[in-house]
Amino acid sequence: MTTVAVKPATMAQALTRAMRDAMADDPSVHVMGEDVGTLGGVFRVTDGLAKEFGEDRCTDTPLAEAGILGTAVGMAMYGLRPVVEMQFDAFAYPAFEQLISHVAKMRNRTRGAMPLPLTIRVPYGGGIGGVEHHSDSSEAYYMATPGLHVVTPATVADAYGLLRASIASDDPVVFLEPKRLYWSKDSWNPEEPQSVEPIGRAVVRRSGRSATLITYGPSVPVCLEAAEAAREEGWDLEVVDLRSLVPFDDDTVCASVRRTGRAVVVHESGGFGGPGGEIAARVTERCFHHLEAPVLRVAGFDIPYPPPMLERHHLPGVDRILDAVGRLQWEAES
Amino acid sequence: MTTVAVKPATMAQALTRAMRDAMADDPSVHVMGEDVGTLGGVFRVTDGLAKEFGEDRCTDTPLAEAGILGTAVGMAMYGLRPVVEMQFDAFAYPAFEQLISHVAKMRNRTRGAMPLPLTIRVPYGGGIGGVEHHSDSSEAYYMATPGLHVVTPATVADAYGLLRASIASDDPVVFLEPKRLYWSKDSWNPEEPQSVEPIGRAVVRRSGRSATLITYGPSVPVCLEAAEAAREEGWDLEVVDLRSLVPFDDDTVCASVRRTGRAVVVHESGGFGGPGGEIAARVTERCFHHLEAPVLRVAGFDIPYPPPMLERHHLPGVDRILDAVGRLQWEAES
Amino acid sequence: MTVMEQRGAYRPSPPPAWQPRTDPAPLLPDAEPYRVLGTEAADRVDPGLLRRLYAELVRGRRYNTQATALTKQGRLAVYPSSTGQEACEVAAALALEERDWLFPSYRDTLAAVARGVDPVQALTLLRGDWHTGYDPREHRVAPLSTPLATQLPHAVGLAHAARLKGDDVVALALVGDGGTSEGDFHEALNFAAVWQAPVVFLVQNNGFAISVPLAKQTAAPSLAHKAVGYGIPGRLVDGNDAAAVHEVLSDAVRHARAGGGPTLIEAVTYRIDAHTNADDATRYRGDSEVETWRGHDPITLLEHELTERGLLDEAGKQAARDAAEAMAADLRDRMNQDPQLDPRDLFAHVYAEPTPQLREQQAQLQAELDAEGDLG
Amino acid sequence: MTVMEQRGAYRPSPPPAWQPRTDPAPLLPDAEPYRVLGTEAADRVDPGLLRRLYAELVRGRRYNTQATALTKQGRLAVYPSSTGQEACEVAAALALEERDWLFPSYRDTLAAVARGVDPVQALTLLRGDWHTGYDPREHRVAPLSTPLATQLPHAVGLAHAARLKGDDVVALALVGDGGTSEGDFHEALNFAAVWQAPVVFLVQNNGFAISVPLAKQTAAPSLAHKAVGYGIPGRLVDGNDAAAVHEVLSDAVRHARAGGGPTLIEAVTYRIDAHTNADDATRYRGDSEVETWRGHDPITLLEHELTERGLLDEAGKQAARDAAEAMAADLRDRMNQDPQLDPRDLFAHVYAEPTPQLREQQAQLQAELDAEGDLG
Ligand SMILES: Cc1ncc(C[n+]2csc(CCOP(=O)(O)OP(=O)(O)O)c2C)c(N)n1
Ligand SMILES: Cc1ncc(C[n+]2csc(CCOP(=O)(O)OP(=O)(O)O)c2C)c(N)n1
Ligand SMILES: [Mg+2]
Ligand SMILES: [Mg+2]
Repeated sequence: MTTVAVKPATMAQALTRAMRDAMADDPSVHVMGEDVGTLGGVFRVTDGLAKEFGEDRCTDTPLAEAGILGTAVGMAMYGLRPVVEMQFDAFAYPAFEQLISHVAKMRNRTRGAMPLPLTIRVPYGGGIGGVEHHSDSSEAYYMATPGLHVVTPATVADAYGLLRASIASDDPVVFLEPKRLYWSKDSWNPEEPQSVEPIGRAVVRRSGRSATLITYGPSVPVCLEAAEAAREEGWDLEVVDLRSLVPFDDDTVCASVRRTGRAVVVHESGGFGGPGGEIAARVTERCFHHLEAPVLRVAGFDIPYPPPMLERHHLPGVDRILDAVGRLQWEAES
Repeated sequence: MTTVAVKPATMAQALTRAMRDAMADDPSVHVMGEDVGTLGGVFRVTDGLAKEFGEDRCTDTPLAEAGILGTAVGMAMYGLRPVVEMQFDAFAYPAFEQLISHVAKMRNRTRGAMPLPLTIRVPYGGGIGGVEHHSDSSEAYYMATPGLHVVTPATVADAYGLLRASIASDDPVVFLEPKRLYWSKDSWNPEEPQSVEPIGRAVVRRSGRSATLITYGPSVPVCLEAAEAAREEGWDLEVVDLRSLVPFDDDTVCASVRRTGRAVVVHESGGFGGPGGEIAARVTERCFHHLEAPVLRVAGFDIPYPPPMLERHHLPGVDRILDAVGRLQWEAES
Repeated sequence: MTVMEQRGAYRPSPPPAWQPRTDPAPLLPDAEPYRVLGTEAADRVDPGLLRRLYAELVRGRRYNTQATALTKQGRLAVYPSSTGQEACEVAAALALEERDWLFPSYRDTLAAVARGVDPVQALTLLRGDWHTGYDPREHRVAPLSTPLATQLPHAVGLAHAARLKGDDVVALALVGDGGTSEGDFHEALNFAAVWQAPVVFLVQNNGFAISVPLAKQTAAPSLAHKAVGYGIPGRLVDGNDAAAVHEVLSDAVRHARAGGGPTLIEAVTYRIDAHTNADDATRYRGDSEVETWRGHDPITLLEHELTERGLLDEAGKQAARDAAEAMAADLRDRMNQDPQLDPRDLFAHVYAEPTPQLREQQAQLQAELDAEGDLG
Repeated sequence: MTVMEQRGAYRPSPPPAWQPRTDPAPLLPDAEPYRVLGTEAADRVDPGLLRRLYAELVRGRRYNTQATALTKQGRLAVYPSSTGQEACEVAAALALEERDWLFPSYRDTLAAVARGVDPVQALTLLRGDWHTGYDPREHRVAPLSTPLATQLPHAVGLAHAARLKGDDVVALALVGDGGTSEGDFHEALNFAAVWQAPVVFLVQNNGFAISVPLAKQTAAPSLAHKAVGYGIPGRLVDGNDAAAVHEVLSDAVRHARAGGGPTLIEAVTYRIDAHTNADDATRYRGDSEVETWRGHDPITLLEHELTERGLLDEAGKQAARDAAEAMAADLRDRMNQDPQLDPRDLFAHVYAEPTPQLREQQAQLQAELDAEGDLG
């Protein structure tokens, strides 16, 4: 009997591997963006792709995000599968017209004749000490745009599986990569055949009976930590990782909330007009009579992302989550 | 005793008048945008301003929305009060980077040293038979951007008052003009001194005891109509017109919902990730124990805005609102 | 000892990295718009082509008048007419090979029609029917683009993709003078130039962006001069001279196909009608300007040429008119039938597979429709 | 009878509306970057200015090395160095009058410092402290702009506003070679030209946008050639020649102030350091290229000039170095103190008045801080 040495891999490595494998499997997959070629991206997520597949398959573009996405639309119209990297969340904004008015609408506009199999990778969120414009959580914009899938991994394995599924999707996918998890590690073996998660399924990361934490992306590890800490308080928290904001997995989320009767939505994005409102509202619509307390939200404040030295006050942490759990009207139960 | 002949005015006329009066009162107010000068705007909302104040005060810009908003930022930095017109909702998207990364953040970035007193007028919403890109409801994007005020009138008088207040505000205001109400009329006398509504106060447009319809902009008249129709079903509906999405008037909304115990949020914007989620979630957080039923939402479908010939199926109408009211678990009460 | 000799140690030399990357001179457009009709160059043009252009112009004009008439009858929601610009529209279609792609803007339904798209399908959007009425792959005509200039990067990407795949396909993208002010115009030209993509940009400078005249849009010597800033050739052409537009476009297409990269072409023309039927052009321009341009009508210019060279007689004119009338009659008839839209289409094509949420919404609408049906 | 005579009826004439709006020739940049140092033009430069530039360059270089050192000590979160580009940074500051405005990009803290902003305040952003450390109105320096090219329309708007108010204020906007690819660059130049706004655009072409070399950024003959597409003059200058940059900038500023409109200037320079301290430049460029450019160092070039003209001796050099060291020591000392941030600032400046929602959130944070305090 031999022990297989499973080297831990980082999320960044899993993402690289997903693109590499997709490019090897399908010659129509093209990676493009600022600094993705020679440099391998500012986060090195495209490292080695230009070398292995050539600059025509992994291309350093001119510095213009609308141009990057707009030309990718044209490439997809001709049958390619572009994988676009936006260098940082806030630098995707110049491409919003292309995104909203074309990427999201082309299939619908042409009654299905012209689908756009496009993946738009956006490193997002804070917690890395980034200066202004380098830590935005922009998922609310994408969620509010019908025609886009919005996917975000929280584990190394999901990073691989969900990115493969996104590239394979015949629809445009905004693939949100939690920056501060790029260097998170897991015992994930890139040489093993990898199961590819379908898009649209949430997963219960931790089972519990007292209340459900509904979360995604960078906040998943924080919620797991909070769930551990909550044991001391006598709460057994369930943690649901959404993985995909669009489509939304009502079934998994509502099954959990019906079981626990209480829920807190946790995300970094600003609370007002952020994803949590949608999530809380739809859970309430569907599980009202199972709820012992209103679905609460723990989110970033409704402010521009703060400078590094203040970001710890902004980011939802364990204490703030536990505080919200504490406000779930436990007395009402007894 | 003489009777004053009060000529009915349209919302478009009230908006024109608001800009005219603001320009007359304050030489730093400048109107700019595509076709706003000689033509008076494609909806004629800036009609006569270039003639009265000159082309330097009401300026036809080159055709570039990011440029319009970006130069307006610079003008505001020098102490002017630009009032920018975006020709249609979907044509504001090219300006999103300027909006999100500068307009919304400049005051905060400079710790208050560099406020941007800017008004961005955006004709929005459907129901006018407009072809693609001419009927988007884009308020979710603006709401999710801290640093912006988001205001939308539903009556002729509010159109005047809220636009005056927006132009007078020292903060950037996205002023959403419901296109299909441009030609709505009311007995509003432009020659009378007009009261100017402060930004941030919702108003109860119709009192009722059975349930609250929470709405804004183009859906206000629809909700009032629904409330009339509901009387036949024995429901006495209260209608709250939010007027300002940011800041949000929790007090007025929650007072109403606490009174009625039931609520439906109504808007044209797509439901998923739209304003209704936020509104339903915050009402539920604040009024949970007063609620007889979950706060429901009646919204546009989660689809790209449909072509004119299908838009009636998309837009929330009286029947769909009454249907939602009917699902507010009335049996539970008895 | 001269000053220069004293300065041996730091004799001026260009900064190490600097060298002109392209010679700008050949990129600059001619000082005057290029013209063929009425010049000796016309003699070199194939008479068959001239006759073909003529037939298409006559048909195109009739198409414009018919579509405008349809707005008055409530059969079209809105129509942005290309009356006066038919030479550009028609030449754009004819300069391309079948395998090439056309990227029209919202005003360019005529170019799509001239390329083979069924006029009813080309007008589907403007009728208030579905957003795009034709399958873009059938005639390789991208959907009409309403957000100005956004179609330009699409054309670049498609052309680039074709080249990467080894196909000798050229993309031709149309945009207006107003559209050149948008950032997307700039980004598209730059990407095209850097990638040496086989794409041709045709700017129809018709003098106005709705009410805004060119002088408020740009201070450039000409729009074609923008080319030099991207390192690609700029051409200036009389947009009402069908033979000239066709020649300049064909040259650019050939150049692109041969791997020579993109070209920017400015066609100087004029929008004879208002911006759309909903617009009131008298608010921003005088009749005399319109009249002057009527004297430079693309059909008249070509008719003169053909007539004087004995290539067109009354019978020929009549044949062209008859063909145009037949097209118009057919268009009128078919546009007078109410389109049948299926509300279920609202949900069918948002994604390859409707999401669970869309299925719920579709069921809701279906229930409403059923209820209506029960009542009706 | 000649062909032309036969064609009397339609003798070619330009389309009615067309006339070149500007003569392109004077807008085109010189073929070679303009240089002063080491040429006879240097003799015309005021020795006082040369000495002033020299002192600023030496101080600027020291500022760059000090800031880079501070990143290694964890005192700066990130530093995008302008080592090698000091001539541009310094000349940009010196070419302006006090009432003028400077619009720096994220790399241009040195220009802000040279204009009078306290170095500690200029570095506040990069320290991880508040986003902008200085009051923009104090020295008329806009906040450092990170989203590339977005500051350019701001500069245009400000310059335009000043002109409308009757103030003879000029705005100078800085941008990189990479930033010229953004749509905002295009839109800003076009607005500036149409409005004839008193604004000057200085592109520091330092060869790279992070890892992407200029050849992948543009195919233009030079970036200065982009000017002609907007109808404004383009100037090309050796960006390491402080006297040349200063002269070209001063000319453009004067021209703008006199109502002559905007100018686009490309300064050819080189980024000697990596993109930022976090970047590994060996991944995309070789040492030899860097070495070549070190031979064209802006300080050395100016030092030669001054020395050979007898305007600088060892004592003068030492004085410049001493002043630079004093600045660096002060910077180091003050950067070694931990900045005191108030978490309440998170809510104080989002709006003129915090919304009710922000007040609630502030109270929540305050309660948390109080609880922490209780524990601590
Ligand atoms: C991004 C964007 N902004 C604004 C509009 C509204 N709009 C439609 S047509 C038009 C003028 C277009 O002028 P031009 O590009 O010269 O084309 P033309 O109408 O003359 O064919 C405008 C402003 C739009 N369609 N897209
Ligand atoms: C809109 C936008 N996109 C991307 C970035 C990320 N980014 C920061 S610096 C840089 C390269 C800038 O190159 P250049 O304009 O030449 O300026 P330089 O760094 O050489 O001074 C990039 C891509 C950004 N800051 N803004
Ligand atoms: Mg035009
Ligand atoms: Mg650079």
